[in-house]
Amino acid sequence: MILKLSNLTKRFGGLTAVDRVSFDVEEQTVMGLIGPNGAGKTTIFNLITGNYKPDEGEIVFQGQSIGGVWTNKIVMLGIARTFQTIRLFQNLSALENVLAGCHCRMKSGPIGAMLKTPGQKQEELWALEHAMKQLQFVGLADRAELLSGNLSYGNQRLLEIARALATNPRLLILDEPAGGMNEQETEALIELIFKMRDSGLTVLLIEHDMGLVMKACNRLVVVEYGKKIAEGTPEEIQADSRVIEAYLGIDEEE
Amino acid sequence: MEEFFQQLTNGLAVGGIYALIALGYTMVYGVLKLINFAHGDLFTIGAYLGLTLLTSMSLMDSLGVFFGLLLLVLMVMGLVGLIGVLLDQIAYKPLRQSPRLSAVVSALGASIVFQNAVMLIYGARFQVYPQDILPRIVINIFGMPVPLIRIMILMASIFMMGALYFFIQRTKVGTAIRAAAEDQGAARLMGIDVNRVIMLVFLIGPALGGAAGLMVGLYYGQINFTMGWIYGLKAFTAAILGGIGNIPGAMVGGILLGVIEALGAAYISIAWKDAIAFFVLILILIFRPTGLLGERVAEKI
Amino acid sequence: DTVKIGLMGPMTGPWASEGQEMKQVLDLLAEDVNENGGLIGKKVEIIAQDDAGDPRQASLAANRLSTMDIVAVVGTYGSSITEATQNIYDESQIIQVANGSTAIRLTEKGLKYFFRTCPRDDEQGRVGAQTIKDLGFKKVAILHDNTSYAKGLADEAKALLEKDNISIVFYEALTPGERDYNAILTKMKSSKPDGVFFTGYYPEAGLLLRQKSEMGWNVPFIGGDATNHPDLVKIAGKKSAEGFYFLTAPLPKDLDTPEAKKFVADFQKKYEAPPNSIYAVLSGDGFRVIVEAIKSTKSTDPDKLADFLHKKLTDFPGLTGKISFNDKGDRIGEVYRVYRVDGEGNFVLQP
Amino acid sequence: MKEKRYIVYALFVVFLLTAPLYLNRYWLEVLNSVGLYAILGLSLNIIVGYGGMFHMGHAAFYAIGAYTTAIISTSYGVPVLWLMPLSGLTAGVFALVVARPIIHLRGDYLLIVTIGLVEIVRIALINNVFGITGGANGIFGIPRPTLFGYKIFKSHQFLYLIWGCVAVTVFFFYRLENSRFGRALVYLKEDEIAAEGSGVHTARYKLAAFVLGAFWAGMVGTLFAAKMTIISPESFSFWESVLYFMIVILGGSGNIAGVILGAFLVIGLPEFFRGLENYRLLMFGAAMIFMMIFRTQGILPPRQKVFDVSRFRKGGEPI
Amino acid sequence: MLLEIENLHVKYGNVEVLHGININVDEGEIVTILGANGAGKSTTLLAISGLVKISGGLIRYKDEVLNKTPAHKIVRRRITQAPEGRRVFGTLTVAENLNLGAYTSTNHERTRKNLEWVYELFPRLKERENQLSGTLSGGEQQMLAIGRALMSDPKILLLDEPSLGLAPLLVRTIFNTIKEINKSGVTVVLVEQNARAALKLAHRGYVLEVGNVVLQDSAEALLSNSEVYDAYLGGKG
Ligand SMILES: Nc1ncnc2c1ncn2[C@@H]1O[C@H](COP(=O)(O)OP(=O)(O)OP(=O)(O)O)[C@@H](O)[C@H]1O
Ligand SMILES: Nc1ncnc2c1ncn2[C@@H]1O[C@H](COP(=O)(O)OP(=O)(O)OP(=O)(O)O)[C@@H](O)[C@H]1O
Ligand SMILES: [Mg+2]
Ligand SMILES: [Mg+2]
Repeated sequence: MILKLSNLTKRFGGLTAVDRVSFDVEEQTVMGLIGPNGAGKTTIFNLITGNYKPDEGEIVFQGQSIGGVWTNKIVMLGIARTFQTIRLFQNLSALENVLAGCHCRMKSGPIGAMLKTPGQKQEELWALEHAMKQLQFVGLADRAELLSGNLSYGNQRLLEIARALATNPRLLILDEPAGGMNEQETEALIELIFKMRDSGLTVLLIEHDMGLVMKACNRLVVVEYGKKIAEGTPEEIQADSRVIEAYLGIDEEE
Repeated sequence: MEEFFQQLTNGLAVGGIYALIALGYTMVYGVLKLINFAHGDLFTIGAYLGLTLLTSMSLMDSLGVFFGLLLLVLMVMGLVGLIGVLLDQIAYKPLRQSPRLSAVVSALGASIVFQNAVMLIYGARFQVYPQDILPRIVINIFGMPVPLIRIMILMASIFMMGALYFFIQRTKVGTAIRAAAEDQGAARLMGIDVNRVIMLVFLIGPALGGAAGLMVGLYYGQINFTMGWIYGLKAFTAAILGGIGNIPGAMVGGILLGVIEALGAAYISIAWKDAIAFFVLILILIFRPTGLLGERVAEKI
Repeated sequence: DTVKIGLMGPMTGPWASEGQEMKQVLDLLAEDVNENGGLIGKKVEIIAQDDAGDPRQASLAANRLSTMDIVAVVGTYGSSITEATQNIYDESQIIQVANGSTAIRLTEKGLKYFFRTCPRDDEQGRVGAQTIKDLGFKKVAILHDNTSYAKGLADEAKALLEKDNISIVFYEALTPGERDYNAILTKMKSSKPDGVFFTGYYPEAGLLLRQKSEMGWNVPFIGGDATNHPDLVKIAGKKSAEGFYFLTAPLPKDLDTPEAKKFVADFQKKYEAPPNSIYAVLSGDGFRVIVEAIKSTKSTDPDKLADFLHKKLTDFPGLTGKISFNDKGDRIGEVYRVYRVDGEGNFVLQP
Repeated sequence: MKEKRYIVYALFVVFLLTAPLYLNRYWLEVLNSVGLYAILGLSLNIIVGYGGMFHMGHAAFYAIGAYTTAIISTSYGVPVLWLMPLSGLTAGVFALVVARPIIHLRGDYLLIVTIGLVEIVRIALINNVFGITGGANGIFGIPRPTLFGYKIFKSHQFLYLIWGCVAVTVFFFYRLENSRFGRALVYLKEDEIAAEGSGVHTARYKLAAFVLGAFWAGMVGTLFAAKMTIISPESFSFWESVLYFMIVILGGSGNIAGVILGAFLVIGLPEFFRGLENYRLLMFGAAMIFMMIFRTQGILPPRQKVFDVSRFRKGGEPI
Repeated sequence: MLLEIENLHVKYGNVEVLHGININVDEGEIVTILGANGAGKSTTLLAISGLVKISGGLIRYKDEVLNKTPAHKIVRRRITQAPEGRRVFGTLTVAENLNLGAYTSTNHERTRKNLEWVYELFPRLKERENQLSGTLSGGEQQMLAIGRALMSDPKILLLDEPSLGLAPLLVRTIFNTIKEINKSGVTVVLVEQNARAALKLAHRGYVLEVGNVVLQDSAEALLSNSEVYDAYLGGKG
């Protein structure tokens, strides 16, 4: 078990966006988090990554409690994320974007940089190589020097994943990675997710594309109005009447 | 105790003027996210235009004090508003799509131009409004003599704030202004004529600044070409203190700044008065990072 | 070929009106010299440079002037601004005659080519303290504006008054350039002084007088020479200005020397207004002593000129009274007079 | 393309080295002024250009450095240039203390607070705080610097000293720009949340940028004090800070060459307008507006960074 | 012909992204534009709305050429767009956003009815009426963007990826709504990544590839076209 949420709660004013949610994520699996719009999924992610502080409850990552810890510290510990609305550094090249991810695995400071110590030089070389590896991994090596803002939407999503991977995470959190991708691109994304899982990563993702969710996830957690309403394998969830009512709806056709 | 209240009214009088200038600042900022450093100089221009109109047209004699003054205020506001629109078209419009700080530099340039243009046109010497245009009436409030004009300035600020607030928050055009402030492209898609909206804002904001300039001229009598810099800075401080972009915030910030200055001068040190005011500002911002009334919209991640 | 004389002054920035009037005065006087046959057979040329009232720009202006073949320079306004340029002129061996730089230390450095037509703060402080004593005040408020001139004057006066057991019940600095001094006046009033000595400049003095009378407080005010400006009355209004005392070098209109009379008339004719600023007139005196030195020595050699000004120039009839310099370059002799503003806004020389 | 740029740089260096041969003292002094402001601009560039923080109070740090030098050199007789690191340190520590509580402020709120900072410092200097700043008179009699036994007081000597410092600054800052530290600042300028999410401790980096910028500005303070031999509060007003700000933005925020060009424009241009007398500043202000309109990103905006990625390709093809 | 796009060219800076495309839309139709990421779909819609400058060709609405008409005037012709990326006014409340949707309308009764209808479609918006829309969840913002476009009573409705980020249940609602308003006489131009659903709904479709129209046909024909299938529907897996 790599991540354990227990009784996680977050309120915005009078609104309880996340209401005593608990679930575990097993090591080296793909876990899906689904639910209607505004159910609180992204908020749960923001709590895990330290962007919000939980009002109640606990988040334990690899045996360590991380509720309310600074985001950058959490990244250091091994959780990386992508954002629901893409947040790349638009005016920087794809490679520089990925170098951002390398940042937390480097040490040298301003003085080292000004003096160009051997350690610093070494480290810069390592970062470049590491970043290129990630670009290669997601298939963007030939776009390394393009401005990230000029990449197509699907490629921007991939680039965000590469940046997250560059932090050497244990747990990768993806918020609607297939949003704006067509079916073909989604297929490729599923392949990528498998590749990541097989390389030892654990993936936690939010997605509304049921094709992807059913194919890629080992387990699913369903939330509605901030509360967890179901948890299980994709097959179980697909058959859960409550989930059908609240989220999936009845397919008239097919 | 009596001295305390006396100082309080001193502070309110100064604060009322800060507030009036801050309203214009906040208005422009609210739409363009532009710190219009030339706003203080539009205030100066208002003071000078007021003097010119006053001495060349002898409005008071022909129309009486009330209507003469009203007409004067309207003319100054109109003219300064037009200058504001012109300023926007020349110095800011080409920079709409560029980094925000580029427009700040353009605004600083405009400030230099205005200040020196006033100096070249009117000369570097101090100019003086004719004395006793307004009847010097002193009212007794709880046994304390308060000149009527101070009350009028405060009332004018409060009235303008109210009107502006209603306009921005409650009318359709006001909503359109706020929408254009946030996303001009999307505002266009709603059918909002963004250029018109911005023009309107650059008419109102500077007009308020001009009105404040006129009031300072009428009240204190002495004006010069550099006066806008200090007042502009103070008003900017006031706007930030209240939460920039927020109309009641500008009012609260202005009044508060005036009072802090007066009380700081009275009970701590006159020479350190501005430092005290800035210190209080910093303290307030440490605890309320978006000012007293500024909205704290958490960025949705 | 001309004799070039530099003028360094604030042509832009907050003190621009001073610098611009200095230029008017020098232009007028130079014209006069040129019409009357010039100087040692050449015409005089005024080269003006803007120092914007800022030490760094002043040092650039001084460097620029010192590369322009000038014989001497007049200016500038403001002690710390002047100080930023002293070394530059000294190293270039250019005579500098400052007009509005009253800080004591400027002449304590032993610079050979530095002179000033304005008296020093200690001199004015002495006269100020004497005037206050003569007026019979026992409790005095002193207000300055934290410029080095006003602070210097205030400090001098304070020390002298305290020595004479006159109590200083209020001693503070205002921020120049503001409009509303009610808070300060309210505070000052509560210290109940017999009289107020304001050592700052006329714009603030005018506002103080005006706001003081609006408060219904009629304490007598005394000002230093920086309040000597007709705009003072315009700003304060005749009623509020009435009874205001100030110390200053005599105004040209109050001197019955032919030079002063001619100057006032010429200035009025050329610029359609009388000269306003006493410092501008003092810059005129700076120019005139330079001209006198060149004429008398028939030379533009800085050492000869400096020597002449230090030793040979005695009781030169200036636009602000008689001028002589001591070996430090300070103007010597009783310069200060006391003026009072009358009900018509006129500056009346007190006996 | 790249070569052309280096030719321009080389010509510029040659120009500076030979300037005393054909420029008179005045123009050398103008160059000195430009040089000082170039370093100040570069130090501010770390905060504004890379870090994207709205900082208009840089003169405060400059002042702290200059006064540290002035006070210690006049009262303890320490040679001026030795005081450079100490002045930098004082300014840096001051920045650390004052910036810490305000570093979380955003955009315009930070702007006014930094303006407040420079005003507070100026008012403190004018009021002769702790009785050591000399009030409005400032501090005079600061000794001339000596370097390797030579006393520096002539304009051309200062030219080499100041532009030498510019060169050192460029050398260090160029390395900084292309390092983890420099990149981190750019990330947080572009998108603070994404930077934080990539593991950048944004608050610490913002603070570090402030301290480093202040340290450098403090060192320039030493040069300024040594050059003027007298310093007074007028030289450290809010308007001064505005000048540095304009240098950075107008030249091209985030670009070293741009900032140096900015110093030439903002400080040099008014000198070219001297002949216009009273119209001098009017023209300057108008020039600011027009340059900004025609180059809305600054005259020389930063170029995209190039990394040597050829190693990662085989035979021209990406691996 | 209601809307006619002839030989349309659009540039961003120096880069041309539309190289002369032709698209026709008849009154009462649903037309869908398909294409890979970056093909220029959004650009086409923005060009129609007047939000990007046209560098060549023309856009005709009824008999009027719209090339130079400013965006806000195009809205007054009742051509409305729900743009890509939602672009709701974050500092305004949900209700204010919706009312701005009807900015050009002068019929208050009509506006009120539309508001009720939108709230009925998206009950979540009604719940959040007074919340600042910047704090809405991604999907809620998407609902708001669509609702806002519906408020204006359009003649032509341009929808750019309306289903993006919406839960399956709501995606269905959206598509049903499109069908419904189309029946009531509104012409719809639809850009969708969900090509299958879009083609099922639409009458005709265009396929865009790097700034050129490569295919145009009726929706059924496109659904059964093998190229389209390979590229957008099934993929190789
Ligand atoms: N800062 C905030 N202030 C107030 N309400 C908020 C804030 N952030 C989120 N909410 C509310 O909390 C609820 C949960 O939002 P969240 O973004 O977690 O939803 P979600 O499950 O990710 O939905 P979607 O699938 O649409 O992205 C929403 O109703 C939203 O309006
Ligand atoms: N503002 C812009 N500046 C420069 N290039 C742009 C801009 N907007 C879009 N582009 C480029 O124009 C091309 C077409 O973009 P457009 O957004 O129209 O594509 P799209 O078909 O809508 O793609 P998507 O499915 O990703 O939304 C892309 O290559 C894109 O990178
Ligand atoms: Mg979400
Ligand atoms: Mg698109």
